[in-house]
Amino acid sequence: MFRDASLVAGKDLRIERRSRVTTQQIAPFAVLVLVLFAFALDPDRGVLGRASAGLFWLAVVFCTVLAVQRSAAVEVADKAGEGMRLAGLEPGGVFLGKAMAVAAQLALLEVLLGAGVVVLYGTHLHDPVVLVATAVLATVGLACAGTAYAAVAASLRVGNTLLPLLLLPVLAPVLLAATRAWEAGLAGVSSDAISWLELLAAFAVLYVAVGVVGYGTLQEES
Amino acid sequence: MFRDASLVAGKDLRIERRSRVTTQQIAPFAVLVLVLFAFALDPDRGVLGRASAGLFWLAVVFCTVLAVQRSAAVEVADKAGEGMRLAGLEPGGVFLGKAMAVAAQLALLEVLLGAGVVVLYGTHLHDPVVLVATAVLATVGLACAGTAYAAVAASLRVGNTLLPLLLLPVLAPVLLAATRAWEAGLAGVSSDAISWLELLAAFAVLYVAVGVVGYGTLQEES
Amino acid sequence: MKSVRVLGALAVVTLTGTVVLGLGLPATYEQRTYSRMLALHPPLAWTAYVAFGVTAAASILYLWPRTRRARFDAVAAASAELGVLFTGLTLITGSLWGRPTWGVWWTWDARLTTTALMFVIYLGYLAQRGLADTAAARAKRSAMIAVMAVIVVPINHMSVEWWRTLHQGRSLASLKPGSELDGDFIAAMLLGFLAMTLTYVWLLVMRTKVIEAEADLEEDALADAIAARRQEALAT
Amino acid sequence: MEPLHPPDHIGPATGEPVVRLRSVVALLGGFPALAGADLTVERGDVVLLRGPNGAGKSTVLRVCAGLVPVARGEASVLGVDIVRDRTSVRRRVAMLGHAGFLYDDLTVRENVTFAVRAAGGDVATVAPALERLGVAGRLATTRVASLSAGQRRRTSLAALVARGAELWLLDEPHAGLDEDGRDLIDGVVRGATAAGATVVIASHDTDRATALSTRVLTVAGGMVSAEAVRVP
Amino acid sequence: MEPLHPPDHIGPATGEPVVRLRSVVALLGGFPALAGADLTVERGDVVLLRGPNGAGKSTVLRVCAGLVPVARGEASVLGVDIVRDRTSVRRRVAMLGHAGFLYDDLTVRENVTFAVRAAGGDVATVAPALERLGVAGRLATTRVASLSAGQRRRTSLAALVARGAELWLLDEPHAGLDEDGRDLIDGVVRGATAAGATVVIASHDTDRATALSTRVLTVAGGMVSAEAVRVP
Ligand code: HEM
Ligand SMILES: Nc1ncnc2c1ncn2[C@@H]1O[C@H](COP(=O)(O)OP(=O)(O)OP(=O)(O)O)[C@@H](O)[C@H]1O
Ligand SMILES: Nc1ncnc2c1ncn2[C@@H]1O[C@H](COP(=O)(O)OP(=O)(O)OP(=O)(O)O)[C@@H](O)[C@H]1O
Ligand SMILES: [Mg+2]
Ligand SMILES: [Mg+2]
Repeated sequence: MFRDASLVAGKDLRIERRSRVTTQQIAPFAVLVLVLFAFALDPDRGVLGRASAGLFWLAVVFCTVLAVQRSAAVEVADKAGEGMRLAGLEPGGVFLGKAMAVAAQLALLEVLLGAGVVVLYGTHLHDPVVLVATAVLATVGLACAGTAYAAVAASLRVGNTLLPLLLLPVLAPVLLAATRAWEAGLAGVSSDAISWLELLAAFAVLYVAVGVVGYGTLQEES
Repeated sequence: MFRDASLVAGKDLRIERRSRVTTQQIAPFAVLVLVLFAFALDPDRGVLGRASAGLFWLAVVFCTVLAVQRSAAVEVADKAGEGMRLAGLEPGGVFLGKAMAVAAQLALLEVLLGAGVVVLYGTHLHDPVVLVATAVLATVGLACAGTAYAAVAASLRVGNTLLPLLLLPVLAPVLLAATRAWEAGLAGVSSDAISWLELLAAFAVLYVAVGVVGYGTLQEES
Repeated sequence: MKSVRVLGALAVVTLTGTVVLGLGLPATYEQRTYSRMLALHPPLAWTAYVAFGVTAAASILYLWPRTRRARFDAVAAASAELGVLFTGLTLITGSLWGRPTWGVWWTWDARLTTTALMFVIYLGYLAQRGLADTAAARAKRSAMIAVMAVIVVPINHMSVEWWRTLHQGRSLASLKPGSELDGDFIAAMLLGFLAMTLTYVWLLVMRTKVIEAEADLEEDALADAIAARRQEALAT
Repeated sequence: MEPLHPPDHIGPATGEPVVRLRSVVALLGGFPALAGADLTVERGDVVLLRGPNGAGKSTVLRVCAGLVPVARGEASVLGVDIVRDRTSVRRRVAMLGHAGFLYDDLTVRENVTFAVRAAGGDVATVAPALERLGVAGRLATTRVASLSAGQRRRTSLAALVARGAELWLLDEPHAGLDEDGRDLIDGVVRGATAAGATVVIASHDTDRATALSTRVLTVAGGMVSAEAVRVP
Repeated sequence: MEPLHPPDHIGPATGEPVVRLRSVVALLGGFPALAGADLTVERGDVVLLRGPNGAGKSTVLRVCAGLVPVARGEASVLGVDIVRDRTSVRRRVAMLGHAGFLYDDLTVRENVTFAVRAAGGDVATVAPALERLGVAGRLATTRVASLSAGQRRRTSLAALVARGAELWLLDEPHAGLDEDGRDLIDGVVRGATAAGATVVIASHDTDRATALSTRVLTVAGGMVSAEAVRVP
């Protein structure tokens, strides 16, 4: 399964490198989102300062949506995804691979956004340990939930389910936990972060598990 | 030209009705965005209340990106857009038609988001006249700028994800003006809104004009 | 060619002049020596405006079928690159100035934000120019984008009026005898503007030549490609 | 093979040709898909373009339809100089590409109706066209996404038949169609020429296409060369 | 037309058949694309499925590849009951569909390499396959997005040739290929059978395909019926 995963991840990342979507398009978009937030919430630094954790993660979530859309579109064109199924790749592996590729791109974007938050919102990144731990766990959660969501959205073309309605909000808890954990980290009270980190870890495990087990079904329905 | 426009608009709206992308993917996304904002900016209603205008329009802008991406994707599949060019439809008409279809969807989403803002952020929609006027002008501006840029993005291999980069900076001024106008409206000082409405009107006219004139060029190079 | 060298010389002279005059500026009470930025920062910003204006103009000339020349596309591209450069310098000098005066490197002031926006928009313009495509296609598409993008300039210029802001108002526009800016500040600012503009024009001319040279190289490459393609016929 | 001499010296030169390409170069992503192509098609001709994969057949058709810009050389279609203006000729041309120009989410009838109305045609022609291409009845109300390969192809053809044109550009019209589908194509082509239209076909199904055509040209290495003349 | 009697009474019944469909019903979006199809393919057979557009040929192949679930009836491929488990058989089957399963942003070589590694094949087989299908050289490093229709098809075939399989399902393999491309297909099929594989072809290019095949069956109205037996 992990062989398949690395194979698929490698393929997706190569496609991304080829089309330079992440570096040339999503990344500037990410920075832009920060700017727009700053716009939307008055130039009153008070808000920006307090909200910076939340805004950071919101930006990440929006990038997730874009990255995942792209990752799904790649498989729809010329039925490439069907080709992978025909090759007999393990669905779990395919899921992991695509999620890993998305996660890799998100990680890159988070570094960028982190820098952006520091420069634009004047946030000080206290307690890097907590922040990084949060980032890792949250990224896994987002990438997996997103990849699963993409599969559903793809299969939506055929059977008109209302699944997205149920599935999209799974991102919300991750966002909440990540935000709270970062707020704790930024405020320097790492102890508060622990419980949130545990929650994030739980989500990550859950979504990985659900994805690995359920992706086959989602795939076959499309 | 207007014959072509209504023809294309009808076609696009019918496709949306069929595929239910707006109702089943974008609408949930829109609501999610509001919810996420509520999460991200800790449930201290003060912030939410003050920022609600900005958040509303930010959500609208993100929906615009999605709606416009979809509207472009429809023409890419099976080279349908090429078919329209072969039919000799007036580019200006095609532009207006697609923009109208997007605007219609945005209007629908704005109603939804408006309700969301009231429910989630406890905003009171004072001075409906200003709010509606703003919404109308802003929607036209967003839809036109979006459609024009979608044509640009479609003409590049990396289509969809380049769109945000090109699109959002141009949308940002509209976002700003709309936000300020709504803030004025919500605050009940309609007089302040006037200048913003003028600005919005200017944007709308500009983007419509540029689109109608330039769409042919954009289309041809795809 | 000679004229270009003259241009370059003039640019250098005026630049040095600006520096001298700028350093010569008296240290004002509230700003101390930082007020000398006045000789640098506004001129940079205005030159950026000029550059983007030129890009838009050249683009319109390209789009108009009668006046369509490959050169206008080259000019548009070169001018946009320089505009981004000058905008970047504006941002840098601005925040260097902001640190001592406002106590922050950056703040969500309208002027600052719209400038940043201007920067991003034209980065986007250059990014899409980078994508592989046939010359004509790239030229037309870019021209369209340039025409649409240029509206950010007036927005930026008016932003200080439209939004209450920390940033200086449009003092020159509202300049009258005995206004708060005193004589040699204005002189320095104007000389600086002249210097920047000359530098800009000089760089523009040279950069345009380079871009056109690159285009010629592409032409030669095409000739070879055509020959190779014809060979395929013999193969079958 | 090298082009002997421009094919127009061979074909019957009666008045202004419908298609006239002179050493046309067309670039696709920088690659010279056409490297100096010469082609002359007279009114009423049925020209077959044959040649190896990647020779440039589709590109020739797409240039004639005004979809691909001409980088060098002269080109005129139906008397319009497509180097200067490649849009105004399109409404008079009916093109069947490798792609079908169909909207997956619309039904067969909706797709054909849209195509006809877009081309400014008369909607009354839709029903007969669907009938003729065997996509009436159940299929007429089926989403195109759920058609079989051949049924998709038939739908695209129905759109062309319904709108009609002065110049028909058919890129591998026989591909994916069953026997009577191919007979249908032949019927459509004959009908078109009978109505005074001109047809250019790119096809690998040489036997059928040759039987159909008045002239056979070979495309190779981005060039067109005369090969045989068949008196109809 | 009505199925006379299940084709397996005709074909040489040697041991466990490779494909065995018994009154299979397959639904596509609620529509019975297969309405009780019977098909038996013995090891080493080259079976040609012919029939009108929309008859169900592609669906038969997709069912055999485990892409379409069997709604009713019995079905086993390579000894695996695909009604229960339709995934495990896939790795042993090579399918060429109407779509090519290619990634536009990857080059020809990258696409083929990925396909081979995904199927657990040996990467050393890639280069020869590209060579054999004439997509080596310049094309090997060209993005698939910019290939011609036939070149795309050749790339998809190269992937299959490189990975190999016990059962080949070819949906209109000849479509879009030039003369020597079609000869290539014939070579591929002969090679496969020589290596002890079994082949099922759906095609409208009947002359060629018939010459190639040991049995010709007709698909119509979602049913398969025996038509002729050809002694190889
Ligand atoms: C990153 C921070 C800054 C940015 C992006 C910025 C940007 C600009 C721009 C775009 C202009 C041209 C205005 C126009 O005429 O349209 C300008 C002009 C000017 N800036 Fe800044 N600026 C920044 C910081 C500052 C600071 C800190 C000061 C001094 C306290 C300052 C003083 C001025 C002055 C005096 C002008 C000339 C205004 C006029 O006479 O029209 N700027 N700046
Ligand atoms: N963007 C591109 N970059 C490089 N080469 C390209 C690009 N686009 C097309 N080509 C090449 O140009 C040629 C296109 O030819 P065309 O599609 O007209 O072939 P064709 O004669 O229709 O072939 P087929 O019979 O396979 O349809 C092909 O050789 C293809 O490889
Ligand atoms: N979602 C669907 N809803 C309704 N009908 C469908 C759907 N999907 C497929 N069909 C029908 O099922 C049949 C599919 O047949 P299939 O694709 O196997 O045809 P085929 O024999 O391959 O035809 P061709 O020769 O054109 O490829 C077609 O008649 C098609 O109209
Ligand atoms: Mg072709
Ligand atoms: Mg089929």
